[in-house]
Amino acid sequence: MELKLILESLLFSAQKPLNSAELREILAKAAEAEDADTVAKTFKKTKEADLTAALETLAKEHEAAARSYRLVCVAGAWQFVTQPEFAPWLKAFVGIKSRPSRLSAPALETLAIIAYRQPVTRAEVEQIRGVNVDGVMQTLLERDLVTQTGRAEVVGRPATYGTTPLFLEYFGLGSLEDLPAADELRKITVVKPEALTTTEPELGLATAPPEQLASEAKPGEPAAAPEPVAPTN
Amino acid sequence: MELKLILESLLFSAQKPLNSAELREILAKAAEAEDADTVAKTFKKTKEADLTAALETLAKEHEAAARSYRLVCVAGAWQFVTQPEFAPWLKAFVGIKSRPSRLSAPALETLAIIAYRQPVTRAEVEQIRGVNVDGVMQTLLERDLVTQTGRAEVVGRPATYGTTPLFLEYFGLGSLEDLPAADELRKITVVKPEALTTTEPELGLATAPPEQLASEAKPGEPAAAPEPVAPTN
Amino acid sequence: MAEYKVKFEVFEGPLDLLLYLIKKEEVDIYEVNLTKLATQFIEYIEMMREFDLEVAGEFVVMASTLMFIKSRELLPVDLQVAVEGEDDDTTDPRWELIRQLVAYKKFKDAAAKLQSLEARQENVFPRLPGKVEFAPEPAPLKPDVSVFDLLNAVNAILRRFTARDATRDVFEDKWTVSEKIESIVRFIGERGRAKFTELFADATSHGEVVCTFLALLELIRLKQLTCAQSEDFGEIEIVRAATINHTPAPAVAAPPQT
Repeated sequence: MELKLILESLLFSAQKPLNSAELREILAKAAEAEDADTVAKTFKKTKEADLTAALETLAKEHEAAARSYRLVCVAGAWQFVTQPEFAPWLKAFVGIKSRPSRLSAPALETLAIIAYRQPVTRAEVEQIRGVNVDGVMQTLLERDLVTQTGRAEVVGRPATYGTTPLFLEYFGLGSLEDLPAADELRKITVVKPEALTTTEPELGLATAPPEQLASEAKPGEPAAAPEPVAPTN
Repeated sequence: MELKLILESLLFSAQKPLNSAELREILAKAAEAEDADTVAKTFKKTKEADLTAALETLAKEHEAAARSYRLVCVAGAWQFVTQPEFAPWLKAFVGIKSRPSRLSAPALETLAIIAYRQPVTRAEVEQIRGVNVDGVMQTLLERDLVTQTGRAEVVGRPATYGTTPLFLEYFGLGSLEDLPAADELRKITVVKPEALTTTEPELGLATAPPEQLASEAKPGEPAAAPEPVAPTN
Repeated sequence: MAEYKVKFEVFEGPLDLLLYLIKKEEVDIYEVNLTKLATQFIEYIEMMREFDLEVAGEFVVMASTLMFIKSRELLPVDLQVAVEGEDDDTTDPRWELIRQLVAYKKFKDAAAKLQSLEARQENVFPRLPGKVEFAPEPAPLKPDVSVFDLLNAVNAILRRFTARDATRDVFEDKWTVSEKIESIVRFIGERGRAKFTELFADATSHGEVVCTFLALLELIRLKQLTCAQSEDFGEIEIVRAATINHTPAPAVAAPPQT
C-alpha cells in the first residue's frame, strides 16, 4: 500500500481541505486502531517531509492524467477541485458559487504590492502606487484579505500590513511562494541603462532654478510646499 | 471538450449518485444558460446511448488508472467510491475531530437564546433576535448542538428546541445549571401564541373564529400586548 | 479652487497615466523621451481641467516633477546643478522617475495576474463528496445499567400508552409471560442483540407491555440475557449473556398470569 494512495483516498473522501497535520493525525489514529494491521501500523509516524513529497507526487500525477479535476494545495490544505473549463456544467448542477464581489483595479494593485512586499507600511504602498490608498486599504482590511502584521521600526512606528490566509484561499494559492513571479517582484532591481534617451536640447532655457524644483518635486514626498505648477484657477 | 470529462466533473462534484436522466438534465440546463457557449449547446440533447457509452468508458479508464477510487454504477446511478482497502484510514478519518469550524456570531446568539430559554420555539427565538433564524437553526441542528425537544401546546403545535449533550461538551459544561447566569436573557418577555386548549372542542368551550385565532397565533408577530390572557369566551 | 463634479478616475494615478502615454508611444520605458512625455502629461492635465474634471493632488505633484526634468534637459550638461550631498545616481530625477515607473508597471502586471486568478477561482469547484459513513458498528458497550434505568424506560413506554389508550376500549389481554419469554429468546436468538424499545415495538396494549417486561426481567434473572448501555442516557440494549448456552427457551415454571 502506497502512502500517496492512502492520502489520495482520504482527500478524495474529505468534505473539506486537509492540511498535513490533519493527514498525519489520521495516519496515526489508523495505526492505533484496535484492528490495525501491519500496513496501517507502518504509517504511524510518517515524517512531514515524506507526506509532503507524497502529496506533491500525487498532485503531479493528477496533472499529468489531465482529467477534469486536479489535486491542489490552497492555503496549506489539500483538496480536489474541478478544472475551470467545466464550470458551465457545474454551475448548471450546483449553482453559481457565492463569492464576494470582484475586487476593483485599485484594490488589486494595492493588494499585489502588499502581497509581494509584506510586511509593508501604507506609506510604502503609496510610494509605489503614487496615490493615496486609504479607502482601498479599508476595503482590503474589511474583506480580511489584508491584516496589520506589526509596526515598522522607523520614526512614528507606522503599522505594517500583510496578507491573510483568506487571501490565499481567495486566489487559490497554496502559499505566498505560489504568487506569480514572486522572486522578481519581492526585490525589484532595475538596472540603469547606459544612457537615458531623454534629451530634447533644441528648446529654450530653464524655467525655474533646478534645486528649488527638485526639493518640491521629489516623488513620494508629501507635497508640503506650495503647489509648484500653479493651477490657473 | 469531451462528453466523458464533463460527466466526470459532474460526478466528481456530486454529493450523491447521479443517474443518466439527472446527468442529461444537467447537460440540457447548461445548454440553456444565458451565457452558454457553443460547446455547452452541443450537449443539449445528448442521446441516452452516448451518455451511457461515455460513462462506461470513464469507468474503464478509472479502473485502468488503478487509483484509490473507482467510478461505479449502483442501481443505475453513478458515483465515485474509494476502494475498500483504504477503509482503515477512512474509518480513522471519520472519527477524527478536524479543525473546528467557527460558529458565526448569529449562530452563537441563537444558541444562547435556545440554551437559556429551552424549550423554545423558533418563533420565540426570532422574536428575541428580531430576525429570521432559519439558516442559523439549520446549522445548529446539523452540528447537533440543538435538537427538537417537542412541540409547544399552542396553535399549530410548533416544534420546540433545546440543547444537546454535545452542546455541553462543546462548551465544557457539566450541565445546563453551569451556564453562566444570564437572568436578563431568561427574563425577556416574548408573547406566546394562544394556548391550544382553547381550540379543543371536546372541552366544551366555544371556539374562537379561526381567522381571529390565526392572527393571534401568528408566530413572530411583534407583540404589542403583554402576555395574552386566555380568551374568556 | 472650483468644485469639480466628476472625479477623474480613468487612471489610477499619475504613474498610471504616464504608463498609458508610454504605451501609446509604443516604446520601452527605458527608451522613453521624458521631455516629450512631460509635455503630453501636462497637456493631458490641462485637458482634464477644461473638462472640469477634478485633478488630484498627485497629478499636480507629478506635473511639477516632469516640469523639472524638462527644464533640466534644457541646460547644457556642464551647467546642470547637482543636488548637494547626493551622488549622481540618486539625484538624477529622470532615473528616479523611470525606476518608479518600472516598479509600478510590475505591480500593475502582478495585479492583472491576480485578477485572472480571481476570475479562475470563480470557476473552480471543490469536490464535496457525501459524508463517508460506515455501517454503525456495535460501540463498546458499557455494562451494568441500573435497574432504575430499566424502570424509567418502562415508565416512559407505559406513559405513552396511557396517553394513547385513554379513550380506547379495554380489551382482553391475551398474552402470557411464558409466551413473551419465548418470543424474546427467539428475537434475540436471531439477531444477537436488540434495542430495549424494539421488544415493545409491536405491543398493542398495556397488558402486553407488562408481560413483555416481566418476561425480560425473568430472563435477566436467569442470566440468559443481560442489558447494556453504550453511552450515558443512550438506548438500552438487550444482549445474550456471555455464558449463554444455546438451549432455546428457558424452563420457567408457571409464569405469573396477568
